[in-house]
Amino acid sequence: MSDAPGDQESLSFAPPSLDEQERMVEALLFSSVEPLSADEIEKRLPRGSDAAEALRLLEVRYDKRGVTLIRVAGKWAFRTASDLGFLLRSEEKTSKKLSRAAVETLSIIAYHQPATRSEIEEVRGVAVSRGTLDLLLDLEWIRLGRRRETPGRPVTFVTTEAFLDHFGLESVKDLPGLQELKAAGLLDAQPSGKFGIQTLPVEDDVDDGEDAPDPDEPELF
Amino acid sequence: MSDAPGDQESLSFAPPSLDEQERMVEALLFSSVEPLSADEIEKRLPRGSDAAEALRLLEVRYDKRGVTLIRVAGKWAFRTASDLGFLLRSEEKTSKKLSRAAVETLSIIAYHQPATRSEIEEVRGVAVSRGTLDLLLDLEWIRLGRRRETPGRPVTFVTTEAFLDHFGLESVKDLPGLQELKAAGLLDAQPSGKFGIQTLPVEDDVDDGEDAPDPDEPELF
Amino acid sequence: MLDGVNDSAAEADNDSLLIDIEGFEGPLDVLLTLARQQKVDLRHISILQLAEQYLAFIDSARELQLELAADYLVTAAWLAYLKSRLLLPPEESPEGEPDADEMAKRLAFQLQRLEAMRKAAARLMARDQLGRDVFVRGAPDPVAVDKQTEWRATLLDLLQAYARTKTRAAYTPLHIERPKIYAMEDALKRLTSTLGMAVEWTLLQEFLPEDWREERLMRSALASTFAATLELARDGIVSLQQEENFGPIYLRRAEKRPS
Repeated sequence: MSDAPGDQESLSFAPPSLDEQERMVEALLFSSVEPLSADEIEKRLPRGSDAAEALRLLEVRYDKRGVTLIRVAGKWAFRTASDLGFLLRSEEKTSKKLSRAAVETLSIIAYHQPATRSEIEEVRGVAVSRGTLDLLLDLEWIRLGRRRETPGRPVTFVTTEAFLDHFGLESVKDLPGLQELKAAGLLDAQPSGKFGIQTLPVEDDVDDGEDAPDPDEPELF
Repeated sequence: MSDAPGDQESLSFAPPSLDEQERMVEALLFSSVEPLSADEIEKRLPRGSDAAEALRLLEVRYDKRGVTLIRVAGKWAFRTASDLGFLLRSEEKTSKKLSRAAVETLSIIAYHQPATRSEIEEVRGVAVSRGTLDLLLDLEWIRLGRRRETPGRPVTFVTTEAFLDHFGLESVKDLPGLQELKAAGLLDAQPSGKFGIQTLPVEDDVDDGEDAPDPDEPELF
Repeated sequence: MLDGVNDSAAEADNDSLLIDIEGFEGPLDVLLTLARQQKVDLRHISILQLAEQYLAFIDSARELQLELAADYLVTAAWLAYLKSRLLLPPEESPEGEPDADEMAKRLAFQLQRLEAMRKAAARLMARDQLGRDVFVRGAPDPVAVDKQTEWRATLLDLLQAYARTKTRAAYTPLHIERPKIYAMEDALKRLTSTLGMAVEWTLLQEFLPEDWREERLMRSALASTFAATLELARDGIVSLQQEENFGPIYLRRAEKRPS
């Protein structure tokens, strides 16, 4: 720390050796829980450093180690090797198991994004239950996208970086089976289901106290 | 993971290679919240493993790296190399949850912008403290908008780009309306229909009334 | 995990489906399970057979007097219609009605899509997940000294906050503020006690209490005071005088007191 090049010095000196840059990137990524982009890393390195090259070296160094350098959401992060998960599992509280509805809703959003509520319901054939979207928003796996410029301007949902991080995906293009689904036309936006099974708006059990149905309620999503 | 040695199997099999043990220790120490003693590590490894030897190998491997394996109080932990501490300076942030008053104030500004202080108070039903607005201004989530051309020419508040960034919104128009919040289960109680929103002053230009909804309004209620 | 009904149930007869009706997520889910019983690729599914399977399923549910949600019955009606249309030679299909083949194709597509999304969901969940298979650094370095407070708030916090304020507003009891009224009793009392000074004709307004002379309150005070003077005039205690309609009203103490 005492002999570390400060910002000012680094202006007047040559950048550190590539080996030294690799150490720096290693330290930065080890200390960060969030993935960092090459740009973010380069900003933290002394002037003239080449983060991309240092990352490449580091990736090789950690290949097949107990901790590996991976790319998620276009950024870099150290994560434990997935084959060692069994050793570490007790370390963390096991995450709550998602309901079938939540898993399906998440997948539909991931593969069809941006997806409106009624599109999710159209695929599943049932109303999206209360709290499902809430849960996914709470996990920060989905967020609001642009409103769809169709009548009613419905809100859309898209997946987040945290989603990619959680499932170890570099981008949504790397979702498993995405290409096959696309090729099979199963992700095509079909005209609304006037010829198919319609989703009935399901009464929310929480709204029991209401005498008359709210005319504004159905299908705003 | 499926082929990971379980406790029972490992009784009847040879322990993993020393190289593999080193990987395991690496992953354990990386993911551990606390430093671990050699004994604690050995308990987590498959039977017959030699934690002390694996730690010795790991110590050599990380010698002079950006991250080093150190002993604190007889336990082991990874730490950033001491000469690289300067890199991590800005990493340290204490994170505090925004107060309820601040989140509510922010949400009202987001939905009703431009909003004057008295409009915010009207919606919240309580006075807005100077500190709350200061904090939001300080965070650069809100800024001053045009003065309202009404008596007193009160200042208005609007949200910023940084606000959109932080909350992962494409635009404020993508915020869901009241009915949509309700449909998503975010609204716990049922507002009493159309009369629920008439607490805003009549002259408030944001509150158009429900009978003539403006399709470009961010609110759908 | 994604299959509410496992394969063995799907291979069993309709009765076992009934037992599991709680496990279904709507008619489309039932249809997908039934379609799997045909043991063909979903692309080659017989929609006519599927419609019959579904109608049989609904019938036996009715026989068992199971309560079926409305959407199950709506789908049954729709499939019965589809079935009749599929059985009709195409040239006899009524003008202006949707083509039965189109409807069948559309349903087949919905089933394929649902199945595809379920498989995709299973593959997604089978990936190495953070905190389950893959772990982050447990103790990020405590090296730094820069203290910076980062204020945390998520979009969900924001939405809930807004929903909360709106809900709270909706539930605020409506207080209709009662306008301040100057009671006639008060006017009578005041007039009686100050009448002694009214030897000469005095403008009615002079009798209003000081703190009621403000614009907003005066109407009430004036009306009550006027009503009180009428009362007193009837009793012969005061005399009133007004020279023209809407003109000023004067009063003074009556000369003769009633016996």
